[in-house]
Amino acid sequence: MKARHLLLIGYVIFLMLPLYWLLNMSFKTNEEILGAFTLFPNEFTLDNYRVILTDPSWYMGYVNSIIYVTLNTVISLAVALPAAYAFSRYTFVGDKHLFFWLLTNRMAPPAVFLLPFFQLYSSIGLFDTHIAVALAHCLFNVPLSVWILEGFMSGVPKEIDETAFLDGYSFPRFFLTIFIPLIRSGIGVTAFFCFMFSWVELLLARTLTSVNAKPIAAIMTRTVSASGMDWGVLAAAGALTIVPGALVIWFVRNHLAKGFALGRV
Amino acid sequence: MARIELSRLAHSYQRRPDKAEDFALKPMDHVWEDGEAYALLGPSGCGKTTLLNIISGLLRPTSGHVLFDGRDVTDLPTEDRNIAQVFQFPVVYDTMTVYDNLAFPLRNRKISEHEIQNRVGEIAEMLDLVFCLKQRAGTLASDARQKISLGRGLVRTDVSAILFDEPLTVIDPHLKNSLRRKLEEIHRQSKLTLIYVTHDQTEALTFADKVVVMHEGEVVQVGTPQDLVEHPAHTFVGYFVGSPGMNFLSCDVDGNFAVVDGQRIRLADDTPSGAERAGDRWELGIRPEFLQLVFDRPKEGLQAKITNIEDFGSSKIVTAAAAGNTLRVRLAEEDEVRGELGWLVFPPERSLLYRNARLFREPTGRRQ
Amino acid sequence: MTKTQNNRAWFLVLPVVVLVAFSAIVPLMTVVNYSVQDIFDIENRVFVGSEWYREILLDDGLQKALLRQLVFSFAILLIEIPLGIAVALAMPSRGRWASLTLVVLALPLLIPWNVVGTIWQIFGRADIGLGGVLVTMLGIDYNYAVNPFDAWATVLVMDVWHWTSLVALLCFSGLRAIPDAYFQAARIDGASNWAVFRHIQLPKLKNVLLIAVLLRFMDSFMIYSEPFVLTGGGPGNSTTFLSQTLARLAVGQFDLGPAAAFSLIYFLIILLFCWLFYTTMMQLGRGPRV
Amino acid sequence: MPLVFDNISKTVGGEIHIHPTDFRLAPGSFNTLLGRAGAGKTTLLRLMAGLDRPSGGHIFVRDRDVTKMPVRRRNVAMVYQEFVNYPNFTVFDNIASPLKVAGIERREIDRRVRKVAEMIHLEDYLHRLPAELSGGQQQRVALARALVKDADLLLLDEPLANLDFKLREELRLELRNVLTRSNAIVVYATAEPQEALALGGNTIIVDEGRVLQQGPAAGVYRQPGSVRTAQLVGDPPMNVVAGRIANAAIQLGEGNPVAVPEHLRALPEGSYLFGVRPNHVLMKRCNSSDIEIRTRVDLAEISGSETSIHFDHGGSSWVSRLDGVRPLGVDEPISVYIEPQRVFAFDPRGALIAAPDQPTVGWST
Repeated sequence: MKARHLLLIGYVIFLMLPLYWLLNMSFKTNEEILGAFTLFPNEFTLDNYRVILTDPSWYMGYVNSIIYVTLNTVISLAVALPAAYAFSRYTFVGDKHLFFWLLTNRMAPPAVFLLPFFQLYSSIGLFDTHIAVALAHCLFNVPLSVWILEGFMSGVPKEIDETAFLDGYSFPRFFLTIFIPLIRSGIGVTAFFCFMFSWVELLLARTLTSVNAKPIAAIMTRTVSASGMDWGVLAAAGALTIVPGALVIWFVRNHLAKGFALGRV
Repeated sequence: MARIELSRLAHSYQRRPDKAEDFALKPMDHVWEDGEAYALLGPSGCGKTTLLNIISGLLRPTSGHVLFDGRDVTDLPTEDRNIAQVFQFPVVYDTMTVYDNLAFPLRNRKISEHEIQNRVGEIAEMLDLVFCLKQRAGTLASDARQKISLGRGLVRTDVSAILFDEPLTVIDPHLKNSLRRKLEEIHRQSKLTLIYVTHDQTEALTFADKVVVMHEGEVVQVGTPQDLVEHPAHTFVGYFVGSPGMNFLSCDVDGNFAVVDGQRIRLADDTPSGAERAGDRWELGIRPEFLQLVFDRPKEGLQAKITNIEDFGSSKIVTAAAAGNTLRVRLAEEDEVRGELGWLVFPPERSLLYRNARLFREPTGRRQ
Repeated sequence: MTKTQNNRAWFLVLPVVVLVAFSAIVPLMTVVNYSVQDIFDIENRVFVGSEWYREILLDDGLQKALLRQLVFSFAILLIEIPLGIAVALAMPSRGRWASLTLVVLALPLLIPWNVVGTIWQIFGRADIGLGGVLVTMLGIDYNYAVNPFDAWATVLVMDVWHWTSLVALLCFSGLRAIPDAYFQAARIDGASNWAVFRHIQLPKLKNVLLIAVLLRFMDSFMIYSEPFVLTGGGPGNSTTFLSQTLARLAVGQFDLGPAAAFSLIYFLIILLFCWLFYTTMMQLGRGPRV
Repeated sequence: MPLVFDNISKTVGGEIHIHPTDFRLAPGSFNTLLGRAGAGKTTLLRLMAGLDRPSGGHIFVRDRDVTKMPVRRRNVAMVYQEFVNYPNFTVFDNIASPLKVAGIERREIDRRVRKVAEMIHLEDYLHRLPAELSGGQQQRVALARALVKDADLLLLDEPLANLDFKLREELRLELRNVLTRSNAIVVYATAEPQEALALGGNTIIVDEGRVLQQGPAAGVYRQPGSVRTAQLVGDPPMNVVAGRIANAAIQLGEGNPVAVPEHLRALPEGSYLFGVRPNHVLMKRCNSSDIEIRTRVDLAEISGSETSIHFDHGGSSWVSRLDGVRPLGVDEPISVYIEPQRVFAFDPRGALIAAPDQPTVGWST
């Protein structure tokens, strides 16, 4: 068993080193970063974080990102839940093709949609709004949500639906009071995936926003090209973007494995 | 071939078991003779699967020892105990052909390909698998796959025992009998020790020479199917084996008679005329198929009011109330129920006396 | 799960169809529309048929970018799939350690793609980056900003760091679904660890491996942010992949026709490869239920 | 308020699951659907409940055509083979669910739930979750929920099939008392002939999507309309073999010809299919006129109270049902004897011609 643990520990170290280096940077002044190569910050400073948390042009980035990510997650779930139920319980004309078409959307490169999204959202006056990014991210989050939820829903026996209808439940009442609570873990995992893929995306988010809804990811890439880059602040900004992700993982950690197999296992 | 012995074996799933209920397996001593076919029979949750996993080595017992032919194997892992196991659902390597499945244990033991060939051929012949040796195991029906799983144990020459964990549960009903017949043939030819776990009494009694009945973590009887039916050593065995189960009436004891509500009922001659100890619970047990129902007043019998008749076509089960107890009698197809009142007659040699749920008999050498 | 035939189910599916149509079909139609026209401005456009397509396919720069992308994606698959399986096999399957490893492994997947680029941008510098320092200590003169191969290798290592966890977690959940009886039977048959892997774990992993290969291929084929932040596509064009080329064409020089044609070709290539992966892996025996 | 099936049929994907059939279930009657797995029992139940729509024909309840009515508005209750309960509700809420949906007043719900819970011995489990209960208890919860709403139609789809052997025996008795007391039409589907016979009531024999025969259980057992019904209604099934009546003698398969018994004398000479119940195939000769068959033991199936000796006769597998424990070895040579007056006669196509005269069933409660 020795080799097994060695590989795992080696891999975890490989994962943690760059993150440690980012954190290490975020607590150093710019001078120290460029000056000496130190494994641990000599003059430990929280200035970088203070800069980000006080300057609206920085922290608004986080706020905007969280807004459109949450919007996207809510929309994706609201739309995917009934559809996944239909795929899980019924066969209907064109269901196979529709399911496959949804998957092909997941395969569509965001770059392909840069141009049309830009024009579409500008033409309907949605450019630089949170809803624009949320809707754009539905391109890949909705298919994924349908796929995961359908997997979880197929775990619930059809006889439970029938027993509810026999008891006199109407479909909406059954769906809300009985069915949704039964797939709570599925909804949690789907929310995790929607959050994940929407929070990390840069291309669409940057293209569809300019000022009001500019995400943190876009703000960070802009400062990169400015001369005299302040590494410390950049590192701090990067570190802060990991916090929401870590929180979400912690909440869904027990259902993570099942979710990763897209509910299939 | 192995003589499996359990000495003061006990097991609990809790870290610090103290009360009796904490024990999934209460302390027991037991011997499985070499070459015998045993059934481990009991309701779900009685500890039979725990016992099987301890014998196979998947579970380490909290206390006590497991010996194979006198050698203590308690700490030996499963692979070194030379046992084979057939699981509840067929476990086969789907991507391999049937031949490779059967050859797999031998190849792992680095046995020459030539010897593997005739060994596998021999077993395939025995299990009627010759026709599908070249097919992928995953494509076969569940009964064929269960035979493959059995075959992987039989091909090995060093196997000491084969353990079966309710193997016929997923097999379709009409295929069950052919598999049962195959198991019986295997037992006759292979002289291996076989231990077969099941909750189904027909399965147990059909398969085994000796049936080990378990109840709440305890072995309550070890005996031939005949023993279990005619001399159940514990009221649970009387109830569990046979359908419907044995009737029990609480009673007092007077010499060679059981007294039920004032009625004296003669008992089997080998019932010891032990003095009644106060505080003991005495019960009279008789099977519905041995109990007789007559409609003209017999010399000795219990008056009974008939409450229900279930007509099974080939036989009838009559439920009657007598002296505050509910009893059931099995009547043949031709017997008639003439009227609502009748008398229950207890043939002495079939009326068994139980003290605190254990059969009270002249000790015949086997302590139950 | 026997499903009942019921076309009224379309009402349940309608919201998804409308939303995804709005965010996929409408834009795709505009792309197709542009790809066959020469557009000066909104008023006058000229139908040019397949001219842009021919131009794109013959464009030497784009062919090189496609080649770089294919080499990159296949390198990704060759490294990340086996490594992911190995890590999944090494992970503890039950108890507290299992969920802790899960969280640690899932962390890189939650970092915004540009921040991944920034992390490696810092980490890989020979002067102020821990990684750069370690590599130079090994005697390799390494500078991803100048040396094309170093840049390409760094982007590769970065992607392995970023995405292998996804493969590991998929395989982990696949392994956990294998009933214990299979491992007990293998132990009783005296199977070696390799035999257990080859005959029990691998066949049972086929379904999740297909998902892993498809996801990893798609995402690596569309990679944009990480190399863009790390090397800006340089030095030269060594790390300029298809997405970046398209983005430069579509948003940068603003000539709509070629950009639209390129977009469609790009999308079709991905569909083709995904279909190839799907059918080949299905041939290896029972495929997953789609 | 009878339930009437008028020319009901069901085809799924071109495959006929239920051939056009009519039958009528009397109000408050207790019916059992007996048939092998896959015979169409579940499909019939689902059609009665309205969970599936028939491909043809109409269903009437209280002379009203309910074919198109959604299951929600039909007053039907069903118990599945798998113990189906709402996993996230307590036992009390599970049982109360149909009443709550019907908007019945809280105190009334409480009263009715407790009444049914007592009847099914669930009174001290009301605040548990189904997952904490044993299989038998979970099925009781499902049954309680079906009973509490006093539906017009109460359907049970092999409710005991997934339970332990002994538990099944006990629950069957309990079920019988509970179900016969309810004034709904009860339809109890089972694959076990013993269960159909034990529960009694109107037995409907179902085979490959067709209703073969209908009538009181013991009656169908004694007067099976065809070979198929005879095999379905007995456990183990009736033994059948080709044979003929010639020059005043009857010969069953490989058995020796004997004098034609009284109840078959009227039959013309010719070839027939003869049937013998397993418990009429004996191991000892009763009198000289018995038919004797020499054969070998295929398997001795011991069930505790009885032993079924399987053997080959004329190419088909026959069974002799004996009392007690008879551990005969595999392939042991044996002779079995049949009293001619126990023989059923069927025409070559399988329709019943003559059945042995019936011993009186006796005084029924």
